[in-house]
Amino acid sequence: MSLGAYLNSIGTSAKTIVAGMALTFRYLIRPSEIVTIQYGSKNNAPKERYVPDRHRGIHILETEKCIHCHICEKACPVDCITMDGTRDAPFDGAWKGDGCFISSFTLDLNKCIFCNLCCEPCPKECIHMGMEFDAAAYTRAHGVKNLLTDAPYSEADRVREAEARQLIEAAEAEAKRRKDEARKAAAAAKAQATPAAAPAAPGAPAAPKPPGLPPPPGAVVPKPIASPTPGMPKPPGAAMPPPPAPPATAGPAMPPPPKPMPPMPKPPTN
Amino acid sequence: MNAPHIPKAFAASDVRSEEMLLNMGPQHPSTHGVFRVVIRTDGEIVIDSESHVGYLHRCFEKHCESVSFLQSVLYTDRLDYLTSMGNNLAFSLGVERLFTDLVIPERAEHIRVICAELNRIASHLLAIGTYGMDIGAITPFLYCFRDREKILSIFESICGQRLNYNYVRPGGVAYDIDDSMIAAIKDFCKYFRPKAQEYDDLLSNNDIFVRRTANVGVLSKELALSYGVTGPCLRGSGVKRDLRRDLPYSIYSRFDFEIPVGTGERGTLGDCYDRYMVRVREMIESLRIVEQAVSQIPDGPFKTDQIKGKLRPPKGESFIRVENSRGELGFYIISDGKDVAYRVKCRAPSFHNISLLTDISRGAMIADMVAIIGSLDIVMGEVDR
Amino acid sequence: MMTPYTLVDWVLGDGAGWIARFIGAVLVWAVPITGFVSFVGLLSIWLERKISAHIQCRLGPMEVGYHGALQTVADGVKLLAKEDLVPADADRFLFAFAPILAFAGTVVGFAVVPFGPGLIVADLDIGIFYLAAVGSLEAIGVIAAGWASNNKWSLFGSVRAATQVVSYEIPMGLAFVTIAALAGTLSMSGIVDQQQGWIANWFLFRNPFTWIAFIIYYIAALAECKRAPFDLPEAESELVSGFHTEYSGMRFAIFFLAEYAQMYVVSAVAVVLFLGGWYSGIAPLDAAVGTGVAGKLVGAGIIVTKSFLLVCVQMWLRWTLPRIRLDQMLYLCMKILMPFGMLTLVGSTMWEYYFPTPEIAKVGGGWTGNTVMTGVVVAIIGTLSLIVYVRSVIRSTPSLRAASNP
Amino acid sequence: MTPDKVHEILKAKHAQAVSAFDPNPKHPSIKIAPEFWRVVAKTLRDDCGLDYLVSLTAVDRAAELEAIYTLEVMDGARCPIHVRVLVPRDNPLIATVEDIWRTADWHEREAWDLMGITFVGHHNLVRILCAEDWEGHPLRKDYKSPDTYHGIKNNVT
Repeated sequence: MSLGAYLNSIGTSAKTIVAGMALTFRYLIRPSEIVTIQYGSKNNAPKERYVPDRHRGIHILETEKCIHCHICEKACPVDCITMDGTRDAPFDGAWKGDGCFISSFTLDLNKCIFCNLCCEPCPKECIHMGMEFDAAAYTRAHGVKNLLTDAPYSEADRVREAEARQLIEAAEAEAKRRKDEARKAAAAAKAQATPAAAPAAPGAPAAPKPPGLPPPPGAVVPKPIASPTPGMPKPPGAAMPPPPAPPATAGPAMPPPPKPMPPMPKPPTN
Repeated sequence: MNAPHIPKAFAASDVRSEEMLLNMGPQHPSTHGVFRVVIRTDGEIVIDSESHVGYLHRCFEKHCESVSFLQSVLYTDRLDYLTSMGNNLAFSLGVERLFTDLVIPERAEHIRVICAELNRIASHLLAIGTYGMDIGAITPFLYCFRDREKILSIFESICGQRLNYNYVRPGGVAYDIDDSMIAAIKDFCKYFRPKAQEYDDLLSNNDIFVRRTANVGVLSKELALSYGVTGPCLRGSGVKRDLRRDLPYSIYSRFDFEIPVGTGERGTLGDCYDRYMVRVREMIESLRIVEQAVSQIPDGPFKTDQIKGKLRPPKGESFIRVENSRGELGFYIISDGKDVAYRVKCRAPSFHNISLLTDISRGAMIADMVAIIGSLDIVMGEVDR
Repeated sequence: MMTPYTLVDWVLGDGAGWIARFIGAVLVWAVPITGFVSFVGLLSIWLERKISAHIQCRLGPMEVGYHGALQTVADGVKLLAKEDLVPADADRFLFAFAPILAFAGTVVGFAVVPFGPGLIVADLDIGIFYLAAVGSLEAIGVIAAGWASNNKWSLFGSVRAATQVVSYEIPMGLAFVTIAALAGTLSMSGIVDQQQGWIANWFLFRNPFTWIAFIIYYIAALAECKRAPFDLPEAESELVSGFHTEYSGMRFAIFFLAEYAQMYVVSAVAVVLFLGGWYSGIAPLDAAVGTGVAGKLVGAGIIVTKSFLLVCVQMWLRWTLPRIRLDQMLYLCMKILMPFGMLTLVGSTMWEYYFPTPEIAKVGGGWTGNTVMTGVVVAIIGTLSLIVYVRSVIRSTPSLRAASNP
Repeated sequence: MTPDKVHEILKAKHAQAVSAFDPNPKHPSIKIAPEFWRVVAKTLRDDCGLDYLVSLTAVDRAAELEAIYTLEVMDGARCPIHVRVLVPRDNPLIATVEDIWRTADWHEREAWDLMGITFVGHHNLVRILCAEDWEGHPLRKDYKSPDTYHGIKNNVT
């Protein structure tokens, strides 16, 4: 190796190392480049923020629409769906379907590969992939979900959370606007430097509040929705017991009694 | 014949006292999966090595004989789980080839190309990132994952999953893409081009990286040909072979792109650096294809209406290969007219690429061994099937 | 110079005998040094996490304490609670002893590292020599750990550590000798004292060759700490984790702590040798704080800050660069650093002979003609490297690169 | 190298070896008698220039086992040709071609492992994907998966 090549190789090394270090240094001093999403932190946003509409999470079953046709069961490549029911008279603990009674509808999440093949052939479009992605369980038995009772996340939840998100966003925007206004008012007050402007400044945040805007950030909790949206499935709730057997007089066409909504969307932390 | 096999070169009695048998894998940070190499070393020098695969064998081919064609598609996701779109595409093309007159809508073809190329970028990003990690640079790995994340987010909005897409199906694709997704893809193209320079600064031009990879693991053209190596590994040896141009499937013949080949720019032709650089350059070419496809995507149906009800290809055999990010992925599909395949054989590129490890790792150091395995860029899901 | 210099002297007075001084040193220093090592560990692990995270567009630890500041404490508690695993057929005694050896080998380095004017455990006359002697003690712990683990990968790690020691020690020694030749003393505080006054009196700026000496020392120090790009003994992608593959729980934590303490030691030594020690580089400021308690505290703050800045540079390097190979490591140390180290030694002493530093500069008198000349040379080198850098930037644009690199 | 040309060459050199030819442009295939396979393979590589063994597919055809070698020219026109070699199920012996195409090494091991075709002359014909002590050849149609393997129960029926 000639002396020139020797020195040149040292120069190349130094140069390229400096180039790399310049790049990493640029990132080091630019916190705006940080891409981390702090899932599960205290100021957590609803799950809607993390997953798109087509997300294939844990299934949701709209029991009222289900006709107990076993097509999803057959479509499943890993046999994780098992269902049972009857078209005859209602029996104790049965869930009301469309012209049938479902006694069980379980989903083995230990096997499920979230391929969406069960949802596609459904003639009534009553089984969907939901938004829930926390499928962790302590035992294998816990991984088996009863879609009739254990639905972790239903369509109604989804609507509620979408609304909650809107409320939060609106509240954030409102808070920001108020902050700006307060700052402006403060600046104005300072500029005038007279006590006459003083009442305007504290009044500023409250006065221009337009009607219909959500409550301030302290009260972002969305109000319970009075009634389920039509077509929305039964409200969920892991702790909710199966509905009592319909009274004998009720015909097969009678919808299940509306349940009161849980007052709040579930906190999306685990 | 079923007795445990110990090749003669690796019998303990044959190992000289200054040599050492070293078991690299199945659990090792740099074997890219459960891959095991038994290395006979003299100090740090690799004298001989023997590869053991099969730790991830899960009978993909047997599965396909018991589930329908549509259900088989999602098992292909799990072959090369970093290029699932390409696997779906290959299998779908193979099934479609069994039909005599199946017309795939234009929109579906464009979506397929976009997805396959985006997935190639994602896969190469991961290959480059993990390669940097093998060499010891951790930061490029995270930059690559940052950019790959954007592609995965696009895929998630298109088909709902980040890794196992089950999106390209025989007859078209599973769901249509809408304007917001097209906008996201366009945004990504704009975003990604300048980022490629960062990888050059951090890795490609870095002298330590060059010295670690140039002249290491030289894969000569002859050896590559005789082992049936394909993809970036073959192109790194200077062979300009790419099925997208040579045997165009789908609508690849309409797009304008280059095929980068290794030139031995920093060392010998066919060394690790060449294979690495082929991947870096291919990402840009894939980006060009994506840009062209996105700009000319037509309206129309996203899947053919010729397939109704159950997917029952006619009796026959078909063999299809597509240029996946690791090489030519082939499917030999034999149908006997039922909705379940009679036999499916998967010709996996990584299976070929890793089979020559013994030949190119002789005389390397252990640190080079890591660099060689990384530059071959294997995915064990595909090797073991 | 003959004023009570160390804290022990300050406490015991000047007339104490050596036994009293020894016991006094142990009593006075044991607790603060242990505390300081822990503090260094906590702070630098947190720094490492945050720097790596921000370089990599991440946030890093955010949950425990302010921006994860107490994450290391939580991890320490976790490591304490972990099962103490000893592999089958391991050399149990050596396996348990190796972390202690490595830790002790690092901590003895603190004996001659000053924390401020007079704040030094033992102001040995042979301070640098002592450092060079004990600096590699940690490697013995590492080698013992790899050997005792009964694991081939660990053995590779320890053998690599041994190889590394013989390669980086020589350039490092040459850098030491360069400074010792300039300073005329091996004593740490003696060396620092020659750098008082303006920033130009730092040995880094004393003549152009000391720049090279500084770079050589810093590279060798990286190797001594087993930091990337020289983390060969623990190369996690090659040797799994090298010598500490089999270690878990508190023993692993001790290795970890030793590594970070070592990083601080080498950085502090770099500060002492090249970067003015506890002097701020602004003569009036140093004069203003004096040499009393306030002066000691300010000096301690300055030297610790400077050292941590160098530690940060080590981290910055680590998160940028790939790892080099063993033979390249030997090549670098033996064929690049060593010749340049010799060149530096000869050049620096010749420079000192032909452009002697005036006595006035040696006691912090201010700017001198020598300094100006050094400045000119440095400016020329800086401009040249800037030109080279700009050229490389132009080269690295794809279109131009393609044109120039057929 | 078109399939027709390959067929011509083979017909000229090994007339009795070629037992069937299907020039279907989508899926050209040539059937070779197993006893001639090795010499035919040499001709295919040397005379026809088919230097790239794309894939080796083993198929269970009820009475027979079939090995389908998909061949191609690596550095030229792309047109894979499928060469079929059928061997009786009770004595499936095919000459190895691992020294002709080195790809065949692992592929023949795979075909032996999963389908049970013995490649005579292979230097290292051991299981590659299944465990070394696995019994049976899983891809055969009459394969029954074992109930237990090293004490691990197979609860998938």
